[in-house]
Amino acid sequence: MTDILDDKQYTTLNLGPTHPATHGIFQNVLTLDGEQIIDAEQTIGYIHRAFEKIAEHRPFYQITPLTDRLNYCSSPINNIGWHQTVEKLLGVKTTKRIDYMRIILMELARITDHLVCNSVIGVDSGALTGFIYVFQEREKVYEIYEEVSGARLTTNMGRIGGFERDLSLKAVKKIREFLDHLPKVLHEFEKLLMRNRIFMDRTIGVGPISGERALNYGFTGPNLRAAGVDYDVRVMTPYSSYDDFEFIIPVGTQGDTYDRFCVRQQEIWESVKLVRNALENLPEGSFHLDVPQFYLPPKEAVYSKMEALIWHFKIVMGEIEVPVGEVYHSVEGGNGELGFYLVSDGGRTPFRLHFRRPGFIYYQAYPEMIRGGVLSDAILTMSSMNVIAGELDA
Amino acid sequence: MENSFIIDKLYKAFDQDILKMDTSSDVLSFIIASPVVHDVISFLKNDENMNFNFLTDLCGIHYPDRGLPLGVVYHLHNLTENKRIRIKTFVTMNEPKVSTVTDLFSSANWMERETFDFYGIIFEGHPNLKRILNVEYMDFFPLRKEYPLEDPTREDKDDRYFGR
Amino acid sequence: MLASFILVLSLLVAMYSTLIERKVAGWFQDRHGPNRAGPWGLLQPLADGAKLFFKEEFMPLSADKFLYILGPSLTMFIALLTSAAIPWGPDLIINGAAYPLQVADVNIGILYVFAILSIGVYGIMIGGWASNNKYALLGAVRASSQMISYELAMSLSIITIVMMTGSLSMREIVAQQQGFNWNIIYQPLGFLIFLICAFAETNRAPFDLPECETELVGGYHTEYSSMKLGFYLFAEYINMFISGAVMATLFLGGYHFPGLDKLGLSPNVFAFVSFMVLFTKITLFGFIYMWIRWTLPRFRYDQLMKLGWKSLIPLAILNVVVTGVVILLNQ
Amino acid sequence: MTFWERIYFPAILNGMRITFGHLFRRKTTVQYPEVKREFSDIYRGKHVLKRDDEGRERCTACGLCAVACPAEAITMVAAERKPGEEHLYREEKYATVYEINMLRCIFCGDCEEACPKEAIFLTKEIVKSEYERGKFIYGKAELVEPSDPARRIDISKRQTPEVLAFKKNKKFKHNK
Amino acid sequence: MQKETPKYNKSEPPEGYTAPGIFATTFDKVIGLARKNSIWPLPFATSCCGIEFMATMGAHYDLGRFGAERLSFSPRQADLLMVMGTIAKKMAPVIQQVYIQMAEPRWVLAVGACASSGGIFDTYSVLQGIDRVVPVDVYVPGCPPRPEQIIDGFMKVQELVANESLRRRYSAEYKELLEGYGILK
Amino acid sequence: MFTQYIFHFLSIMALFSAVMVLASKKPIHSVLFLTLTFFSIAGHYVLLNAQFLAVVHVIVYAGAIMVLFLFTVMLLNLNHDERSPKPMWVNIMAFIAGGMLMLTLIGIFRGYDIQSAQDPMTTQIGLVKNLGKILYHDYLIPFELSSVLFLTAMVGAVLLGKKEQI
Repeated sequence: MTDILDDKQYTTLNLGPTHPATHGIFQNVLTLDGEQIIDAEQTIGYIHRAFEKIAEHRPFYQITPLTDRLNYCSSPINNIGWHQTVEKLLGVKTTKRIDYMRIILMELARITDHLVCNSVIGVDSGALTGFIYVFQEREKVYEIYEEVSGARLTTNMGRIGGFERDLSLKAVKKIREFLDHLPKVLHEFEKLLMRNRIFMDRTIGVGPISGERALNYGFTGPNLRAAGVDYDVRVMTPYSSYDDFEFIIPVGTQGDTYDRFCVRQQEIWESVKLVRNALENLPEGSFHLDVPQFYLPPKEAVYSKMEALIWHFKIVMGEIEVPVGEVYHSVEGGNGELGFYLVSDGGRTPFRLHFRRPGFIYYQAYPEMIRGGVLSDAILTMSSMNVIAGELDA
Repeated sequence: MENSFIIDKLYKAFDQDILKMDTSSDVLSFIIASPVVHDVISFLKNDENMNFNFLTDLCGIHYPDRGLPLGVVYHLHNLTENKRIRIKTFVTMNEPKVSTVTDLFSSANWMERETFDFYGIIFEGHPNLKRILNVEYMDFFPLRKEYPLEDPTREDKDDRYFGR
Repeated sequence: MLASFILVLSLLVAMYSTLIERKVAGWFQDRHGPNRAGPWGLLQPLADGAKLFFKEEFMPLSADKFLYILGPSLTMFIALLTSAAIPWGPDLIINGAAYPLQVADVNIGILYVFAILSIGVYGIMIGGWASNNKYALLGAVRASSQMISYELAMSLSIITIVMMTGSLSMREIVAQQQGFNWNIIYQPLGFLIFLICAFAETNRAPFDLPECETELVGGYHTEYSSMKLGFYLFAEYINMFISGAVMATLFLGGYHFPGLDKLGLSPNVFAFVSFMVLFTKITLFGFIYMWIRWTLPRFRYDQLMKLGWKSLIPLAILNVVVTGVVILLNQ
Repeated sequence: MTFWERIYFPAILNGMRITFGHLFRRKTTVQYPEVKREFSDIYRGKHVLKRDDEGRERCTACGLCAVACPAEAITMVAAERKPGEEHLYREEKYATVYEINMLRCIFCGDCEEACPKEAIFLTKEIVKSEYERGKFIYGKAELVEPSDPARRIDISKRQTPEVLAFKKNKKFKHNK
Repeated sequence: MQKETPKYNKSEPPEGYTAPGIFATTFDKVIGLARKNSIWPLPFATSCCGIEFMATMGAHYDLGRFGAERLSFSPRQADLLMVMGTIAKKMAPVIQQVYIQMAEPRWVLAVGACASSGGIFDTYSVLQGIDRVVPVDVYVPGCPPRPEQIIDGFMKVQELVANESLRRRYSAEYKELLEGYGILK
Repeated sequence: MFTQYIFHFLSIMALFSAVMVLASKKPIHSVLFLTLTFFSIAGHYVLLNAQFLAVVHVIVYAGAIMVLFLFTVMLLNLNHDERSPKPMWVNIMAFIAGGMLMLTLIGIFRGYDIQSAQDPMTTQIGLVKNLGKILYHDYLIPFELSSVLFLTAMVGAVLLGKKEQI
C-alpha cells in the first residue's frame, strides 16, 4: 500500500486537438495527479499555413486578405495594421479622416474580439446563454463590416493609403444603433457572470501570472494589462491619431482569469467611447490619399483616361515603386502588440514579412500558468488567454 | 533616450563586434557579429541605463546572395522610455549557429524554435530546439528562398494563366 | 397496470423533456429551438430516438464488454425504479373498490427512494470505467464523489421532514400536507438544501461535472453511441422527472392543492385533477431545472465538494437541530 | 466578495431574472431558407460577368483579375474577336474560357476592383453548396449574366456615386 | 481546353444520391426522415469558419431549428463531421482518426474554401482539401461562408441523409470508397 | 412456497457472488460482486420482514461504502498490475485462520435448534417503529456508545489520512 502512495501514479491526458475547449487546434498533453495538473506540454502548428512564405510571393495589396486570417476575430485591425506598415515604408502620411475611420473600425474590431473571448469564457465555464446574447451584438458589427467592406468576417478592408469606399450613411446609422444598444446587452452579460460567485470562484486566482513573468514571456495586450502592466501600443506609440482621444487603459492586479475577463470587459466600454468620439469628430475630407503611385485611381478615371489606366494596371500587377528598406510597425491588436516586420528589396513583393503574432508569443506561458491548478482551471485559463489559432500558427 | 547615447554605450562595450549601424531606418538597428549577440542582448537588457527589458520579436531572414546568408533579427523594446532597437546577426549556411537568448527572455523559446523550423538556424543552448509549426519529419527549411511555396500535390491549377 | 402506466409516463415525459429542454433553451437564448421536425418540432424526440436506434452500436476495442453494456442499462433501470413509491394521487374508485394511485405503499417510502438514488450512480461509474477512456473515467470518478457527498446533505434535509411528520411513508407525508399545510412553509431551508442536492444528484448544471462538455468532452458517456447513449441521456431526464416528483411530494404538498377538495368533485375526477396538480408541480420543477441550467456557470470539482461538505451539511445539521428544538418545545 | 455575493443567491436570482426576461422577448432568429436576411448592397458573393447595354460581353480578357486574385482561382483563355461577332463581344479581344474555381475563391473582391472594363462584379447572391468538387468550376455559362434585359443583375449600388455620375454624363472611352 | 479538364481528387459522388439502386422502401424513408431531423454535428472548427459556425449556432441563424444544436464533441455520438477551417498536413491524420472513430452512418461536410480545397493557402503545409483524407459529402464554398451558406450546405446534407438507403453503408461500393482512403473498419 | 424459492435464489446468488468476489481477476469485478452480495443479503432482510434494515443496508453498504470502494479501485487503476505470488507462509496462515472460522461456525450451527426459531413474517422487530423503540429504550447506552466509537474511528481515520501527506 505504501509504495502505491509514495510513487504517485500520474496520468497523462491528451487535451486536444479536437477537444471542445481547445477550439480545434491546440494540443496539450497534461500530466495529472488526480485532477491536479503537474505539468503540460504543448504542441502547436496544427493549422500552420505558411503566411510568411505566401507573403513573399504576393504583391503588397494581396497580403491584406492574408492578414484577415491572422486573428480572424478582429480582422480590420490586422488589415489596417498592414496598410499602415506599407504606408510607413512608402513614407506617406494619412489624413485625419482616414485615421478616424480607421479608429472606428479598429475599435469595433476590438469590441468583437473581446466579446468573443469573454463570452467563450462563459461557455467554457458552462454558461452558454450569455454567449448567445453577446453574439447577437456581434452580428450587428458584422453588418457594419458588411456595409463598409462587403464581407462579414474576413473583411479585406481598406487599401494602402485609405479605404476603398467612404463610410456610407447606412453604415454610420448602423454604428450609431450598435453603440446605443450594446451597453444594454453588456450590462446583462456582466450581471449574468461578473459578480456571480460561482463564476468568481471559477476564475479568481485561476491561471495567474505576475507582471514580471508576463513581460518576460512577451505578453502584450489585455493579458499583460491584467497582470498590472499598463503597456498599450495605442498610447505608447500612437498610430492612426489615437493621441487625439482620451481613454483609460484598464489594468488588473493578479493576472488571473478574472482580471483578464474584467480588463477585456472594461476595454469594450472604452472602445465604445472611442468609437463614439471618433464618429462625432469625424473630419471632412477624402477617404483615401491622392497618391496615384500607390492608391488605385478612381474607376471613372480608369474608364476614360489613359494615364489612370496605366497606373491601374501597374498597381494591380504589383509594379509599384517601393523603396528599399525595412520597417517595423505595430498596432494594438485584439490580443496585444500585432507587429509587422517588413523588409523590402524594391521588388513587387516583400522580401521578408514577419508577423509578430501576440498569441504565438504569450501562449508559451500556458504550462507555467496552469501548473498546480485542476483540469477545469486549465480550460478557463486557455479560453481567457484568447489564443486565436490563425494567429498562433500563422 | 537619445540614439546617440545608445550608440556611444554600445560602441564602448562592443566596439569590435558591431559590424554595421543604421540610424536611417525607423528603428535604430545594429548588425552584430554572431558570437557576441547574446552578450549584446544581455547588456542591453541588464545594463541599468539601457534597460531593454522586452523582447518584442525575434525572427529569421535569408539573403541567398550574401556571404552570410542566414540572419536573426531581434527587436527589443525599452518599455519605460519607449525606445525600440533592432539587432541583427548573420551566420553562414554551413554553420548556422547563434547562441540562444532563452535564458534572458522566456518568450524567445518558441520564437527561436520557429526560426529553427523555418530557416534551420541552430540556437545553441536552447532547451528544446525542435520543429514547432511543421511536422517533425519535414526534411527542409521551408522559408529559405530556394524552396517553393506551393504544395506540389495541387492539381486544379494551371500555372500558365497566371504569369507568376 | 398502474406500474406500467407510470413506466410509460416516465418514458414519455423523458422523451418530451429533451424537446422541451431544447425549446426552452432556445427561448432563453432568443432562438426558436427545433421546429423543423413536425409542427413546432413535436416529432423531434421521435427523430432522435429513431436515429439513435439505427446508429451503429459501437464497442471500443479495449472496453470491458459486459460492464460496457451493463452501465447504461443499469442507469435506465434504476431511474425507472424510483417512481414506484411516489403517490400520484388520491384513491381511484372503480366498482366500489378503492385503488390507490401508488405502485407500492412501502412503509419506509422515503428510505426506499433514497436507497434507489444512492445506487443510481453505479450505472454511471460502471459505464465510465468500462469505456476505458480517461475522460470517461474522470467523469465517473467525479460522479461518484459528487453523489456520495450530496447524499449526506440530502438525507439530513429529509430527516427534518421525517421528524415533523413522524412517518417514513410517502403517502402519509402527503396526507399531512392537505390544504396549504405544505412542508416548504415549515422547512424552507430544508427545501433549499434538498433542491440543491437534487441538482447535484441528477447531474444537472451547475453540477453537471460528470459530463461537462467543455472539460471532459462527454464525461462518462464519451465512448457511447446509439441507444446506449440514448439510455444515459434518457435516464437523466427520468431522474429529473422523478426528483421533481419527490420534491413535490415531500415539500409542495404532493397532489394537494388548497381548495381543491372543497370543490365537491366526484372521486375519480378528483383523483385525475389531483394527479394533474402533481404533474404541474413536477413540470414546474422541470422548468426550474432548465432555467438554472441555461443561466448559471458550473462549479469546479473542488468547489462543489466544498459547497457540499462545508456549507450544505453544516446547514442541514443546523436545520435538524433547530427543528428538533422546535418540536421539543411544542410538545 | 461582499456578503451578498458570498451567499450566491442574489446574483443567481438576478441572472435568472435576466434569462426569464428573454423568454418572452421577440426571437431574433431569421428562419433562413424561408426568410432571408438582408444583405448589404456591396456584399461580396457570387461573381457575374456583365454585359453592356447592348448585350455584349464586356470582358476583354486582359487578365488583370486573374493576376489580382490571391487565391489564383481565375483562369481565362483569350481570343481575337472575329468579324461578325461585334454583337457578342464589346472589345476586340474576349475570353473564350473564363473559369472561376469557387472553392478556391475567397471572395475578397480584388478582381472586381482590378477590372478596368467594369466587366466582373461580385453580387449579393451566395454560392450554393454542392455534392461534388467538380461542380464548383464556374464557367461562362454560370458567370455571364443573362442577355435578357429583364433578368439583368443590377450592380449600380456597388459602384461609387462618382462612377455613377460619370456614367450619366460621359461616354466611356471604350463604349464607342 | 476540353482535354485539359483538371483532375480532381478521389471524391466519389455520394452514391446514395446519384445511383438510384436500392432505395425507396418506405421504412428507409421513415428512418431517413428521422435521421435527417436529428443530425448531431461534430464541429471540427480550426479557424475563421469556426467563428462563422458560432454565428450559425447563434440566435440569428440558429442551426438548432434543424435539430442540430446538440453538438457532440465525442466522435462516437456524432453523425456529421463539419470540418471548418484550414487543415494542415499536420492535422490530416487527426481528422482521419476522428472520422474513423465516428459511428456509422456518418457524413462529412467541408465548410469553407480551406477545408474544401485549400483556398488561398496553396502552400507546402496545407492539405489541399480534406477529400484527400476522408470522403466528403457536401462542399460549402466561401471564405468563410456566410451562415446562410453553412445552413444551405447543412440542408444539402439533410437531403442526402433523407434519401440514403439503410443498406448503403454495407454496400461494396461504400467499402471500396473507404478502402480508397485507407480507412477500414 | 413462493418465498422459499426467493430465499433459495437469493442464497445461491449471495454465495455465488461472494465466491466470485474472491475468484474474479479484475478488482472492479470483485467490488461489483461484493455489491451484488449485499443486495442479496438485503433481499434476505426483506424476507425477514425487516424492510428498514434492508433499505439501510442498501443505502449504507451498496450506496455509500461500495461506491467508495469502487471509486478507490478505479483511481488506483489496479487493472494491469501483476500480483506477485504470495509467500508460502501467508497461504498457510490464511488456511489456518479460515479453517478456524469455519470450525467455529459449524460449532454454532450444530447447537442451533431450527424448530425454535420464530416464523419471520410474524415478528415485527424489523419494522421501523419497533426497531426505534428497542434501540432508544432498551439499548440506548450501547447504541450511543457505538456511535461514539464510530466517531472516534472516523477521527482516527482522518488523522491517519492527514499524516500520510506530511
